[in-house]
Amino acid sequence: ACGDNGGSDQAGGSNDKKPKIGVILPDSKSSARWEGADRKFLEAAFKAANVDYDIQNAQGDKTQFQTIADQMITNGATVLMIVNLDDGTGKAVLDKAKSQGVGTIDYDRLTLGGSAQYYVSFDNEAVGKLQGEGLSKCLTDKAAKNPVVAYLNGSPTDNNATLFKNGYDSVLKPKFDSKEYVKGPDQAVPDWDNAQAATIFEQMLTQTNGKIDGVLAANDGLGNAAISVLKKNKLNGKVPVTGQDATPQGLQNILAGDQCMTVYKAVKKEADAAAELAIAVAKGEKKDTGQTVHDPKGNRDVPAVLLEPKAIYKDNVKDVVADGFVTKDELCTGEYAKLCADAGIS
Amino acid sequence: MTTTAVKKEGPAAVTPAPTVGTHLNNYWRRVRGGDIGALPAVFMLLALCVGFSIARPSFFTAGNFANLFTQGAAVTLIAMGLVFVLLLGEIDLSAGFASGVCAAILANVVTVLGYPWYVAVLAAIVTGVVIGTVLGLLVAKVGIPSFVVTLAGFLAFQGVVLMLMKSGANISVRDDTLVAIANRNLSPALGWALAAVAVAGYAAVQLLRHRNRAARGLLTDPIAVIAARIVGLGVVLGVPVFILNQERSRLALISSVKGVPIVVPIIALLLVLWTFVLHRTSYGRHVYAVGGNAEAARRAGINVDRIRISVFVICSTMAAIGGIVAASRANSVDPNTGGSNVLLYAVGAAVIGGTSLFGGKGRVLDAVLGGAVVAVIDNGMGLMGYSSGVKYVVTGVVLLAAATIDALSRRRAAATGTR
Amino acid sequence: MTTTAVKKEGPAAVTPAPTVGTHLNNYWRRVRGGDIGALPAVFMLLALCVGFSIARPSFFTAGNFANLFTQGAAVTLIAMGLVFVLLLGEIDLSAGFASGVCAAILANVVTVLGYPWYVAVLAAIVTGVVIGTVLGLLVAKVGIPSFVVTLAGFLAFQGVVLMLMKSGANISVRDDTLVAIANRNLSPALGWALAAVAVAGYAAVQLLRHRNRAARGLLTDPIAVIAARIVGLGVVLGVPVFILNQERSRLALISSVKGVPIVVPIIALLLVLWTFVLHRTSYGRHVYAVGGNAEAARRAGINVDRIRISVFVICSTMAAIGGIVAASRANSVDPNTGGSNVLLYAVGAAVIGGTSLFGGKGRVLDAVLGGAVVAVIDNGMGLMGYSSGVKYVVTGVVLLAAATIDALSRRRAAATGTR
Amino acid sequence: MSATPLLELRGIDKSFGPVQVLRDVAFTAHAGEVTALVGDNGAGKSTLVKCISGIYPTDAGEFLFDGRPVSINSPRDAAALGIEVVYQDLALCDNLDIVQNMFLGREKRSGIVLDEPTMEQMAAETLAGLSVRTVKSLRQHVASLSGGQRQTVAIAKAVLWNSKLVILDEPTAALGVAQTAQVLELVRRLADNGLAVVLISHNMNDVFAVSDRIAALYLGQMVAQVKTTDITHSQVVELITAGRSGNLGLAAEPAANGNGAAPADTTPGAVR
Amino acid sequence: MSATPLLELRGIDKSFGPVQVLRDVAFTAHAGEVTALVGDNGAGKSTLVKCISGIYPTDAGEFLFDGRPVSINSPRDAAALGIEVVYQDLALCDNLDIVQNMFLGREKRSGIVLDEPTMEQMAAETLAGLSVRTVKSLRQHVASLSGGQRQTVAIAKAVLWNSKLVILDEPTAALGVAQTAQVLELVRRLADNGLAVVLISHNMNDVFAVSDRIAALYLGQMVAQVKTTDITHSQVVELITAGRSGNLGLAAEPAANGNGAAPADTTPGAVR
Ligand SMILES: Nc1ncnc2c1ncn2[C@@H]1O[C@H](COP(=O)(O)OP(=O)(O)OP(=O)(O)O)[C@@H](O)[C@H]1O
Ligand SMILES: Nc1ncnc2c1ncn2[C@@H]1O[C@H](COP(=O)(O)OP(=O)(O)OP(=O)(O)O)[C@@H](O)[C@H]1O
Ligand SMILES: [Mg+2]
Ligand SMILES: [Mg+2]
Repeated sequence: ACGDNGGSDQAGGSNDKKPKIGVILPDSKSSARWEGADRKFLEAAFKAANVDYDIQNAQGDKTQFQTIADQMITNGATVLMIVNLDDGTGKAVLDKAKSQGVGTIDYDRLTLGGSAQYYVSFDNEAVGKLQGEGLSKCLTDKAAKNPVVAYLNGSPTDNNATLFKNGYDSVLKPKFDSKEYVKGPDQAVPDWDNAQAATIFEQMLTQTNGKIDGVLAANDGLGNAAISVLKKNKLNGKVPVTGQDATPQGLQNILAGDQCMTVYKAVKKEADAAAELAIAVAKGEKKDTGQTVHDPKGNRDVPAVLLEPKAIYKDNVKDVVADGFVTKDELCTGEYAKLCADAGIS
Repeated sequence: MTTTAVKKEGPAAVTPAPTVGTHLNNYWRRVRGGDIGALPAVFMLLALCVGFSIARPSFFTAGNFANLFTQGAAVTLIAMGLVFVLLLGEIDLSAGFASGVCAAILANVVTVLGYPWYVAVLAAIVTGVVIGTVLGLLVAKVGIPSFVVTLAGFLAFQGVVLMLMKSGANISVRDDTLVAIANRNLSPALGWALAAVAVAGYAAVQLLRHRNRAARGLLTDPIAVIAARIVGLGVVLGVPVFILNQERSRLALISSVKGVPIVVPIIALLLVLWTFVLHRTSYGRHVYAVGGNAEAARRAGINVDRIRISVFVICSTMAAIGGIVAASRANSVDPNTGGSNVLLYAVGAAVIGGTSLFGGKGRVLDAVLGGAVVAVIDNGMGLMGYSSGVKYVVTGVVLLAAATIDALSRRRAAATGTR
Repeated sequence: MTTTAVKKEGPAAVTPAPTVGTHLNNYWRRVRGGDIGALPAVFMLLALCVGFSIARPSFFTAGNFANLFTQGAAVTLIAMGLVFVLLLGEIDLSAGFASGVCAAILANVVTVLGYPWYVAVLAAIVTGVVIGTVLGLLVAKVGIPSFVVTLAGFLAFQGVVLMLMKSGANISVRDDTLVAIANRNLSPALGWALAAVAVAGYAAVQLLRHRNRAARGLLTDPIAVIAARIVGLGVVLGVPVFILNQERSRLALISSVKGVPIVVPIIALLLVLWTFVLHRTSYGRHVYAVGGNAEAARRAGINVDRIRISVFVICSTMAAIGGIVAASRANSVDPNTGGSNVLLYAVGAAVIGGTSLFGGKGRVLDAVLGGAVVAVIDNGMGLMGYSSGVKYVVTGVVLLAAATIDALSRRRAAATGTR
Repeated sequence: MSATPLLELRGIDKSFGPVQVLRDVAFTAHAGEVTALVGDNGAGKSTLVKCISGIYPTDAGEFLFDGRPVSINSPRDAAALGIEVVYQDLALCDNLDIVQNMFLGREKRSGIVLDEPTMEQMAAETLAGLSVRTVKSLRQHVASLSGGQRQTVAIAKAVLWNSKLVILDEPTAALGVAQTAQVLELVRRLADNGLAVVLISHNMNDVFAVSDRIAALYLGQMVAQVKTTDITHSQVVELITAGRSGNLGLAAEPAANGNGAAPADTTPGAVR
Repeated sequence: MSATPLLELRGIDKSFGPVQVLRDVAFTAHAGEVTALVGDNGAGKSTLVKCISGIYPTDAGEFLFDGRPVSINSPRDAAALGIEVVYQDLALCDNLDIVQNMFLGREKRSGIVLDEPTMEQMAAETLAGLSVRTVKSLRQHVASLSGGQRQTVAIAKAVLWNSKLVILDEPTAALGVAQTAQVLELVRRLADNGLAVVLISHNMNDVFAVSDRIAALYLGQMVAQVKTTDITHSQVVELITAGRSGNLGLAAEPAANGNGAAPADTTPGAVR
């Protein structure tokens, strides 16, 4: 597969061979979206455009990530679309791809200092902001006075978790400073592990003698862990909990009133946009995205497609179903059938 | 060679039963000589509890005490199964994800397919048995080192969980019975009743044994010592039941939370069951024999392969039970169930309790005590409110400190030559 | 007892040097008898390579071959250090994160503090030595089981990395020399030169040994066999150098990529060094002795504690080197460096290569061969394009299949009683 | 004494990798007799025993037990035939106590529960019959026993069962004066009770004191199997050390080389 | 024979947990003499040896070496004093070969590299002197050796060094006729070369054949240490089995109880 240097003159502007797009997803555990949604939608888009593709998952392992990139280049990929695990490996992979004349796209996460030709993403800090705003809305709804807010952050080794936290901190910190809210325990959950999250939250509750009035959980899985502990203490529904990813479980918790909100990222839109760009790059076309994002480390403006995440409360759960992100079958099982009907999901 | 005729000695004299005094004296000499059984682990636990109580008074509350049990339950259950594998000098790296697979099966059967809880539990346990059989066959019959077999299992089961989860999404477990296991409590009266039954049963066994041995003229422990043991067990069971029967709800008027968590009698029952199997049946004897000297066991006519397979079956089955408890506690199963630190914590629990990685030495009680140490550390650290990095470091240091207490108290054993 | 006078035998007859024929014959009988050294691991590797080449032709390209080395380098280096610990029947669970800590130190020194690369490398290695010393002291002097000590290390170092990373953000490594280690290649000429030096050195050692033994009238291998060995090494080194010296860039005109990756001679050098230490120095002899029978070693006057400490130092130092290579390959260090599967893969590499977890049996070469097996599986699986779940499962199954080849080819050993 | 031997081996070969340890060994043991198996260190006595008890597979050869051909593939097969062995490398489980070791693999039970009192009683009686006086407690781990005490436990373990053939590989090596006497007496008693006993020993006095037949191994070959009354002390020593004595044993070196494997060119004794 | 003994022990006590194995033991070994240490199984002979060689710490008692008080806390201390021991539980590394075991802890080197040829040569010579004829190769792992071969390796290992005191704990237990003779000859030769030799054996013929003095242990107490010429065979057997013989050994039971530890109430011999 290697060694064909049939007159390519420009990086990205590849040969007359059929385009082949390699996609590296980051992991399968931090969020259900990668394997559950992105893979599905990307596959659909590539199939529709009738291009070759190869989608792999690095399982949160940087070494794997680089290995996969090597393998894709070996396998003759003409475009590499990566969700980096960190800037270092991301840059190493992008640089290597560039030197081999392979087109590059940063998907969902911008590799700072990297050399990707395009960037397609949801803004992770914006996700965090929505969570922060959602929690304060729910606390206001509950008319809580000086509520104690606990943080259940994502994995300490996951840079996205840091970005989410920056987002919700930017909303909540001013309220802590103004003494409107009281800052409670603030802990990260290793590996986004739900079982550990339950223990950690249980200890937060013990530590504060049960005085937690709102939980900022970084995703639906962590949220569900917190809810399971609240249930055990018969506090569920009384303490608002946030989430992310609009998983069926999270949406069910919202319908049941145990969770106050989640953040829905229309992955299909992101995937479609990315696929479209990738196909264009593979064919050597230039696309105008109309937007750029500044990379402070590499000091350059990267052409970008940016999508908006959306906060989901009980009243707009139906939007997620309408989008086809979650099917009614998945969501409205058993006891939830009635709740679904109440929420106007048909 | 002189074959001087030496008169044959009569059958061994049966020495008279020792008094309470000599019994205590002997015990004390054994302890000083380093033969100290569960003492170091108990010391460790006490030291940890005192330390945390001082650092965070909220550690020392009925509510936290109850939390401890449910937090440590899954790891303890997996560790109990691992003890069997470790007794043979083998290792099962896949136990963590095996519990994840079983939990995923449980969740699929009960939530996705909608069967009743007992079908799901059965399916999970059968899965565990099958996994254990496959691992055991590969180790015993094909002859691959257990580290490699279970490393392959560790990888494969991780994938199976992901596939069963339809690539990453959690599956909720909302069945009331299942959720109750790790989240509800026995009624206070039932708690007392169970404790009473346990003490009575223990007393009956002890007295029967005493009568039996005395009738044959064998050495027996003085009856006063037996009585003391029974009373001791009463205290060991009674105090926790009493504490757990306290009200621990924040909103006692609206909703009451009290009683012994349901997992506690489950763990206790399994502890008694497996201890019985290991110490009172020939199967258990053979497990120790194979672990101590597999060649000697083979020469004694023990079917070593069968023993080897069986311990993997027990281990994976206990992992299945651990997975069920984990699913119950989290009200859901995610692709990380049984992953992350679960395996290392479970093996660590067994080793901290005193089980050897080289085989032949260990008890199921070790897993429970070691599991308690791990749970206390986790629980206590959760109250300290450190940032992630610091928390990891302090956890490591506390674990080390606890292990040092243990090592130093076992020191004497080496010094006196009794190993 | 009859003390019949029996005439004293003369000193043992020195049997004449065997011919090439008897040598080959003996070798074949040894192989049939199950004493097969590195053969199973080599079989495994071949089977894997053939399998993957059939499934994905792109597996069998110069570019992929080069990738293989850099992909497996860090795990192999850590595994090489672990062999020492395993030889003593100990375990080092912290090796993975120890490499992370050392890498983090490296990155901090070179990027954050801005010192030159050699200062950073030195700092990383010194960190490794310190870590190893502390672990070793805790195991040997305090007497805590190594599983518990290094489990504590596993936790603590994870935290240390996080703290060194200022919680979550990663640190880039952009120093040219450091980046070169895992990302650049030797010039083709240099590659050939190094291979030639290695073969010449080997020949010199072999011939010297032969002369020395022959001069004393001791049994020697026939000179033809020695010549065959030297030629064999020449082929084993020459073929990869030849392949790696092929152009493997897709844009050869713009940027040429060829030559032996720089990590390869590093690994080769360390392999030779540690093999020499284990097999040609009394220190190495003592490591095997302590691993085989610690009590016998103690009675022979070996300072067992010192040996025990030293292997942990070696292990952590090799982990530091592994960490440096990992940092170089990733161009950065993040809080997960040395985490996830690194440790299990490294231990697995050693065990797959043939090192025993019970001590006394193993070679540094095992780590390299086992590391190659792990790297080939990873590399090959990367070409297959499975989804996450399936990939985990297939990886596990392939690992198992490879291990089965190994187990079956070792089968005979057990059957003939030579274990 | 019955005409058909209880155990008969024919043409046993056994190699460990390149080293052939037993070549074409024939051996018989009769019920009611003590057969002494003698030979120099490394002659192959223990290897032969381990072949009989199913620990090692043989490369070639036949086993006849009670006249019927049998195949013994594991110690369990041997035990099923009624063969009990005391191995030279005792093979006790160091992590178990004396009683547990003695009953290993054949625990007494009542229901599924181990019947400890019965086992303890039986163990105490058997050990007392072997002059064991210094064992502090039957519940002591065997790891803490003295060399002679360990050996006594291994012997007691083997004689506790109703077997047909008892093989003892150097059973008295570590025993004291009184204990040795007891064991020899026991060996005689077992044979008198109709069992076949095979005794391996380097002590010629013991051999002549209790054995009915003597079989001599020399460098893996069976050089003679004769009645004890037909041979003298010094002849046995000669057989052991040189492989021949008068007209017994291997054919003389220069004379008959038609023997096939003349010792001169098969001697594996060279120390490299 | 020098007046000050090379090794003198006084008042050695040693317990394992609740069990006292040695009580108030005194023992001397003189240069140029073979001292036989005898005693029943479990009397405490091996324990005494392990106390001397630093394997077990003692609870009480003094060590004098060459008249100077010394403290021996580890086998290394013992080796530094010039004490070499052949242990009853041989303690060889099964994963090493014969040469490696024989030179363990004192490898010959040239520079930092092991000098294998020299070691192999020295080992071959020493073993040949011990009548080892069946060892196939010096590069064989000791795990694959026969019982007698293992024992020979252990003995060869101990006599390879220039030491002052050699202790042999039942060195001939597993040896054949010829090998036993060689070892006894070696023992005598060592003593004649001016070394102090301590020989533990259950074989009275061997003891009387080579020893100059006999020390008898009975249930952990030293009951007599006398010249071999001053005692008879049967007296020694009596000392071993009963702790007394005529006016030697423990005071008679009913008579003098002032002895402190009369055997009647200290006997730990009851089998529980
Ligand atoms: N597993 C093995 N591998 C290789 N060689 C072996 C093995 N076991 C035994 N041997 C060799 O076979 C020969 C016979 O050993 P065996 O143990 O049968 O001797 P033996 O007659 O019992 O001697 P001893 O009187 O010393 O106990 C010896 O030379 C020994 O080195
Ligand atoms: N580690 C130990 N723990 C407890 N008891 C022990 C230990 N080692 C030895 N003993 C006991 O001490 C006593 C003396 O043992 P020792 O090995 O010294 O006897 P010995 O005189 O060498 O006997 P033998 O002639 O059988 O070798 C025995 O009763 C033995 O059971
Ligand atoms: Mg033998
Ligand atoms: Mg002894």
